[in-house]
Amino acid sequence: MAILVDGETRILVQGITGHTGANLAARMRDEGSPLVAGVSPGRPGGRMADAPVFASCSEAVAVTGANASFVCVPARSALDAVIEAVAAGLRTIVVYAEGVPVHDAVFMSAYGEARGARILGPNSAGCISPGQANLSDLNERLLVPGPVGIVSKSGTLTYEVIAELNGLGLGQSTVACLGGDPVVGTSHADVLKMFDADAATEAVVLIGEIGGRSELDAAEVVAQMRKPVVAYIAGLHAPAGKRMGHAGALLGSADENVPGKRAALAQAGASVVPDLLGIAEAVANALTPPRSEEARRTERQ
Amino acid sequence: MAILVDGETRILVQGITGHTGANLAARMRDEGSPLVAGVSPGRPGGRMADAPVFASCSEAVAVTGANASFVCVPARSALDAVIEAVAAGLRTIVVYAEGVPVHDAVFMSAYGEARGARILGPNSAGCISPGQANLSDLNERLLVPGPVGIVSKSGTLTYEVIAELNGLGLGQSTVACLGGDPVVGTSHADVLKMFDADAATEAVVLIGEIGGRSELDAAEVVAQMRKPVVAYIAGLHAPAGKRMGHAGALLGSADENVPGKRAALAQAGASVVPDLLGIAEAVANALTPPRSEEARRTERQ
Amino acid sequence: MDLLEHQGKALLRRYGIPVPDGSLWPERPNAPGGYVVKAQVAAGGRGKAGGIHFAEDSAAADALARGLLDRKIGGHRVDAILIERRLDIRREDYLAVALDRDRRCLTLVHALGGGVEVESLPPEALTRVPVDPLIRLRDFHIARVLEAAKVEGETRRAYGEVVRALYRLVVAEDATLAEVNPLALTADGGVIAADAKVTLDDNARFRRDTPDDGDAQAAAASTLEQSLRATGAVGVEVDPDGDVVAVVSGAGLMMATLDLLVERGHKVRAVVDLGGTVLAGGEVLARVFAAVAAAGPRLTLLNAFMQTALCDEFARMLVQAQEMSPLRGRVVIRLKGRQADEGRRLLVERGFQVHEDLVPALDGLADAARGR
Amino acid sequence: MDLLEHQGKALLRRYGIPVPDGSLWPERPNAPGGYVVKAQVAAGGRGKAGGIHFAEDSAAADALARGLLDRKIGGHRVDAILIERRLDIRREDYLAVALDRDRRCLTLVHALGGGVEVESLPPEALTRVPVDPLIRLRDFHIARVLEAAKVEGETRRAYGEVVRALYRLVVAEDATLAEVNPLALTADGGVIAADAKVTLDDNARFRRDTPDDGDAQAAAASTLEQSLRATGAVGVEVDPDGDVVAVVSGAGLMMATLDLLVERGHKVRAVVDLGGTVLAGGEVLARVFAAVAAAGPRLTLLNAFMQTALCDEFARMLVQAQEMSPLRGRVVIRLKGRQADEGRRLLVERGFQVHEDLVPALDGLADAARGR
Repeated sequence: MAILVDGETRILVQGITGHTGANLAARMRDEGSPLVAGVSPGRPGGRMADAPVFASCSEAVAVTGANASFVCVPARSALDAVIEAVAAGLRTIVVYAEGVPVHDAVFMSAYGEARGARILGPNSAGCISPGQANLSDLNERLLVPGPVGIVSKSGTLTYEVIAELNGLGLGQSTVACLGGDPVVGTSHADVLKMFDADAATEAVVLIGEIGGRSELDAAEVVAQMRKPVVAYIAGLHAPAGKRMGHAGALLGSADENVPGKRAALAQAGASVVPDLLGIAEAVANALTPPRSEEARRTERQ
Repeated sequence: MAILVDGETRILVQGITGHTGANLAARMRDEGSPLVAGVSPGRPGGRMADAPVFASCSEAVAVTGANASFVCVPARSALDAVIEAVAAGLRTIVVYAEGVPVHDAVFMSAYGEARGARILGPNSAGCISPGQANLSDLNERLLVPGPVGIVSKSGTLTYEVIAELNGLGLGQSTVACLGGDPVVGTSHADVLKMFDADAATEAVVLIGEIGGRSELDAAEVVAQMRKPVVAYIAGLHAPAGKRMGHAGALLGSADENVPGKRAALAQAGASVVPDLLGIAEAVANALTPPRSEEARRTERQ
Repeated sequence: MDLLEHQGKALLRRYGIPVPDGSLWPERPNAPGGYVVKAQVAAGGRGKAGGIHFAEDSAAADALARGLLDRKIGGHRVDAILIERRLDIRREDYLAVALDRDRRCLTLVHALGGGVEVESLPPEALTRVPVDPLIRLRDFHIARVLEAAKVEGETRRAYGEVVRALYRLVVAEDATLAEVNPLALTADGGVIAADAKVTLDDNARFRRDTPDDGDAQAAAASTLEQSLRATGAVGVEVDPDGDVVAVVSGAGLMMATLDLLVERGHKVRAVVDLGGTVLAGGEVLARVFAAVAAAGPRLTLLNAFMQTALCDEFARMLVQAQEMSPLRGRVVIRLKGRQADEGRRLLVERGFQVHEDLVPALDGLADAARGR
Repeated sequence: MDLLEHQGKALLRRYGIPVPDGSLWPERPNAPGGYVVKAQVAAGGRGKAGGIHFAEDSAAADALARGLLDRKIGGHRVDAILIERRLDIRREDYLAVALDRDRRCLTLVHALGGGVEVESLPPEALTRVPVDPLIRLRDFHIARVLEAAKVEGETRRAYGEVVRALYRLVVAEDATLAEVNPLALTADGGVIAADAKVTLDDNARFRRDTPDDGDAQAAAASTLEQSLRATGAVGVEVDPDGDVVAVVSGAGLMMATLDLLVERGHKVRAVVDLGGTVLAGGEVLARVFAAVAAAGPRLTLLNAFMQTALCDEFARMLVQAQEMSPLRGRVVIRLKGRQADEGRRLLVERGFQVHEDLVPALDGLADAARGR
């Protein structure tokens, strides 16, 4: 059934009358994604991308049954927008804005957790279950439905992995982008647990990077998982003390570097690949049952 | 296994160096209840009722594994004490204080809910699973282990019901007192759901009173329950506009009166008794399988 | 504690909410456009009961005020009258910040068309905006009220400030209700609280800097209730013509006992919850007895089922109290709980009618009522 | 943004935290007991690196300050010197309020014995008190620090106020770290911040009333990084001796590309994340190119995999940028994504070496590096 977004998802775009919001809403409509409403406190009424535009999230939820929100407002408005979304009962919330103050990220994460909402971001590209719902800025046409779950901080890096997977005929169940900021609402570990419980996912690709403990915490989950995990950690050669594009990608304490994270994941049983280009093959190997491997060897003899 | 408190419960008394706290702790020790720690920010160190006294809940939890707290501090300190207990990871928290400001009750309820702690009170007599753990001011010697769960606002009224049940040989799984204040952390409905899922409980006594919607919300749960519920609502003849001893027992809107609550519960399938004295017999009837009723009729013939 | 209108408006003003110019009679504001004369009683439906009048000039206002003084409105004696400048009202709304005990949060409540009892409005006419205590009031909550109020421009801004200030008042003053009914939109664009009903939480008295005016509440309580409150027990007057008083060891049991008595045909004068006084000694209990005795019941039922206090000690307190301040009429005692056997023995020795269980005690009371 | 010590202490003082009397040289406080002379650089281990000195009198302090000026301490040039009154320190603690990104909360951090790098302390020497953002700082959080600090009486009260003020500062100023190391307990019972390291969240600049001093940060950034920041792209200098620059269409891909290049034996001068500039037009891209060209790389890899922007439009921008501000040396382009076929065609027409996939592009770069 996929995770985070699926056939039951009904999408609301907060900030739908802004430039980015309008573009994304139009793309959702064109892709056939389940966009049901927009919110624009300043310009309610009317329609955008065929969806009605409301003054508040609670009104949008009451009228349209929206249950997921793509928050597409300026960074300084993100906290209020997310709190409103959580309070209105939206369950999956993507915070697209870059440059959100970290204290705001802290509070929205705590509040979402308290009220049972799942927040991706800030600075998240969103999540997508191809063929079901696209709550992301990824281009759905690039994805193929299939058995591989992907969890990553970054959206752009994910494209590369998706293309490689597609090349080997391996489609995706859900792609979840956590966001590149130091504090984000959802960790790798959270998503791994969801993938492990998801009937549509057979293997998981974990893409990590330097900075923070998200991948180290994820290792503890990997050790408990029934499904194979292929992991890649970016930033082995990142210079110390510099932010690598992501506000969160800053080399910190020793075990938060690439070797530390690789070691923890490998020890937990993940198949750790040294570079981006080996991911798809490692997934293919993980999905090939050892028995048929034997069988093929027998055939070759 | 009982609800709220059971064989796994490890009790902490907050305010153990106060008069009431010291008395209750001594009684817990004498009864063999699982008291493991006390907290007294002003007078840490030493022991009370054989339990070590700590400066903070988190220290007490770290050292003793306490998981339930009896909060026995003055009303004006109750909010901070409960927040500390929740933040320290205590899961079942009884707020014994009377006279807690209602805004404080609102915040502690919200925070407990957000962090997965179950709060009884303010102004709650607590909860007890006889033979397992006593997190209440009820006298354990009066109770007998058995199959009947009791949920009530008041402790004193509960004594009457327990005595009547004991008279018919019907022991108790857990007795939960919600507290007599207008805003309390746990509702009748919450406890009914727990009883319905509890293997040790075969029938439930719901004692309600005028004021508030807790019993009306409970009726919706009763309709979904597999176990029989016997309900009694106090305050049929309470004069309008007067608080009946409990701050929360104030006749409000029309369906919050006794006939409204009785009707809702009866419609949901509860056996509603008109007065206190009929409760035990109704429980006995509910626990007698209809088939053996027939059998007895046959015998009589 | 329910504040009177003029007290509530003084509080609103402190939080920046516009209220009409006004003062307590015999003072008067300057009001060329006429006056409103309002009896200050804590009763609903004051207008219908003749408590609110309009006057064209100050002489008429004075005459109306004089006529109201000492009258009874809704069962309350009028001893203060508020004289206000009359507003040029274009529209009236209902606005309140109220504690929702069941959802455990404060809720903004709004309706178009105020001035009537909010309970009389159909539910769909009300906009209810619950405010999660974890996030407190945010702009989006206010925006929902403003959408419902259909206000624009400067009026929208002023209206929003009233909502914000009313919420702030409720939080800072520990109020359980702050109701403005009606909130007046005046011809000159003002948003003014034309009435105010504020209820403060007595439990939060210790942290409120507003001095408390206990008079209003005391006035609402009957003499029996007042004198019992001084002892630490809680009394509830039920029927002034009743002849039975029930004194009970707990709030829940008190309610249940009242129901049992009425259902058995007794006319109940009052019920009393002893609460913590069961531990406070014979002298305190004697004061409870004195208060009950002053109400002159023909029959008294003492219903105690105690597990925290000891029944034998309580029996000794009862004996002492009965000596210090004897209850007149017949007294039936039900005593059960810890060390109750010894307690009942002590009481029987002193000639009380004592039972262990409730049903025989009720039967004994019925016999006593029939004069047996 | 990391504040310098004297900026941090000015902020602490605003929140009521005691700091030693001090001023920027050549000003001096009145200090009969002697001086501390401290180089103002944003580097750790200043003391060991010779950035902190003690002086008995003002003449000695002046001499030391003059000696420090313009020296390099921990790679930073000293252009400000703080002169403080020397404290009579009885004990030194470590105290900080720090953002814990993984637990998503602020955390109070305390250790007995400050003055050393906190990372060098064993974990059990640290008391960490996480503060749930839903409840913010409460007395019980502070009490846990005070228990760890083992302070009593007036010192306990003053210590508690420092903890409270430091937390307030972090929240109100949107700081991610406020570290006092050491917090000095003086012989006369004072609790004084002897050092201060404050990091402010740049994203919250819009709501901070403290004026921002961007100089410190700019000084830490290299010229290439500075000039790229002005374009909206993000550059990261890797190895000053490197001869390859990678320009990439996203932060994650930039990191991964750097790893691929280094693992294949390239010496990388810098990597650049184009970020939003891929949508900003040829002129902006030309400015990115100009900044890269100024760094004089022998080889440039342009790695773009784009799904939001269109590859053919991006190709046109590239062509325009290359005309306006040509990249010197060899350029290898990888272009994939929406309308990439057309994009690659346009670039090939202009003579660029273009690939669709990353592996051939990397091979092409390797060939170019070998001069093929």
